[in-house]
Amino acid sequence: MAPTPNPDLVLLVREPISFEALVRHVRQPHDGAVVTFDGCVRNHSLGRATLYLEYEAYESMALEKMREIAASLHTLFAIDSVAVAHRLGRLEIGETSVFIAVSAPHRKAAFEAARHAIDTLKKTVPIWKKEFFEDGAVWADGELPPVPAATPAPKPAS
Amino acid sequence: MAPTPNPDLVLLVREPISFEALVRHVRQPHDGAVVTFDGCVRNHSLGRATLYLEYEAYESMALEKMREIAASLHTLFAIDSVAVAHRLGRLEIGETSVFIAVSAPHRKAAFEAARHAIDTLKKTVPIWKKEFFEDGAVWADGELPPVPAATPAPKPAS
Amino acid sequence: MQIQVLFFGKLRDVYQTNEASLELPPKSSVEDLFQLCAARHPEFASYRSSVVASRNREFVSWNALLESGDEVAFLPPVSGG
Amino acid sequence: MQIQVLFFGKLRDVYQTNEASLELPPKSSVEDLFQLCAARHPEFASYRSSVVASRNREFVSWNALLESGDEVAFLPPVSGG
Repeated sequence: MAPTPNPDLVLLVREPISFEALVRHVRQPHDGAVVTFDGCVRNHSLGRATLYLEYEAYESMALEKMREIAASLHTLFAIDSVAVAHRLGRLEIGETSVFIAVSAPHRKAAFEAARHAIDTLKKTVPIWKKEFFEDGAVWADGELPPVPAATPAPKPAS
Repeated sequence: MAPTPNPDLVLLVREPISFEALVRHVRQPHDGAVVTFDGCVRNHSLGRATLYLEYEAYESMALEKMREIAASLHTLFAIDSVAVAHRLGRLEIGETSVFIAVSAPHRKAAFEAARHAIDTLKKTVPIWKKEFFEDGAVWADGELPPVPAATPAPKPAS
Repeated sequence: MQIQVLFFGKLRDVYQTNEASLELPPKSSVEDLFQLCAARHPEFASYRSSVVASRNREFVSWNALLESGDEVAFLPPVSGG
Repeated sequence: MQIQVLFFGKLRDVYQTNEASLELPPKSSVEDLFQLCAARHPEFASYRSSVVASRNREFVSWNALLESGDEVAFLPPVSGG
């Protein structure tokens, strides 16, 4: 009855993502809803047949940004806990590149938080996808993360 | 490349729902997103500690209504396929009462369709939940399904 | 004509059975069937405004006319999910 | 002062390395660092409007000033998910 939220789980992995472990992590007895998002490698991109993908990340910063997203979900939505895993390295068609699980007492918050998490991840987490086709490879078009308009100067060294 | 949608899967079950089977059912190589909704039995209801639940259904009609919801998702959203399972009988705290999986080429449709599916299921599918507490049991408050304003008379028997 | 009636949830508790086969005059409506049930189990009448009806597994209005062999159910507010 | 610079995605292909340690005068900005990179690999300059920068793993504006030991990365449009 006294909900103790699970700590959020944020991972970058090089093996297939274990959905079950992430769902188990977020699911607690006071939850009424778990929403998951599973982003999979499609067999085509802009009309060309994809052979496979490679993901790379600025790993330390990506983990920080993913943790920030998880933390922001708690302030924006009445959720219980969050698990987010992104895979790196080579991925075959149909494999999961990103998996997000959100638990909440009620479904509305779980849906909205999961949607917000993937939308924000795609805009702000430094991860890059290279698409391999029959006739070559390209870095996927992406989104330029928003950047502060002006940054205060650091304190002068004393 | 030529997406052949899987037939939708609609189930009423009396054993624990197999998430993996439902997700496998909807996931195809041309999909970029799978969103799932997992409705779980909470350990409390309106401030009282719940011991367990029992679900019953007007089974033949519930299956028809669930199939109608799945079909409507294809006309409303750009999705690939849908799997919906609802459990009946006695459920313990933490068990899944309903599981919905929706696959789509893009995430927006998958999220919107999954949300629409559970919202519509809760309003229109003839299933009832009985909540068991320390001091008794009650049929849960629910929603009265919308009903046609007037029904044309049946053809007279010839 | 013979109508198959099904009771669910709270209404099953009130009617004390899952189903019944009831005899009604031709051109009877869903409303007529409900009133027949209420005549047999007076407590049933108090649920008139808090239930809906289905005829052959489709939601129908109270003025819907019945045909022999129809399967009608009285459905309290649903609480699946 | 010494700045650690990291290159990712397309920019790594252009700069032909993952990382470099570059020497800059005190009070240099992120912009100054970018121009130093562009001086070494002229093709780099053409990415100025299509990348963002981070300093110590936080996104920063081009006028942000650097301190010795900072870790700066030039990041092309992200495409995770």
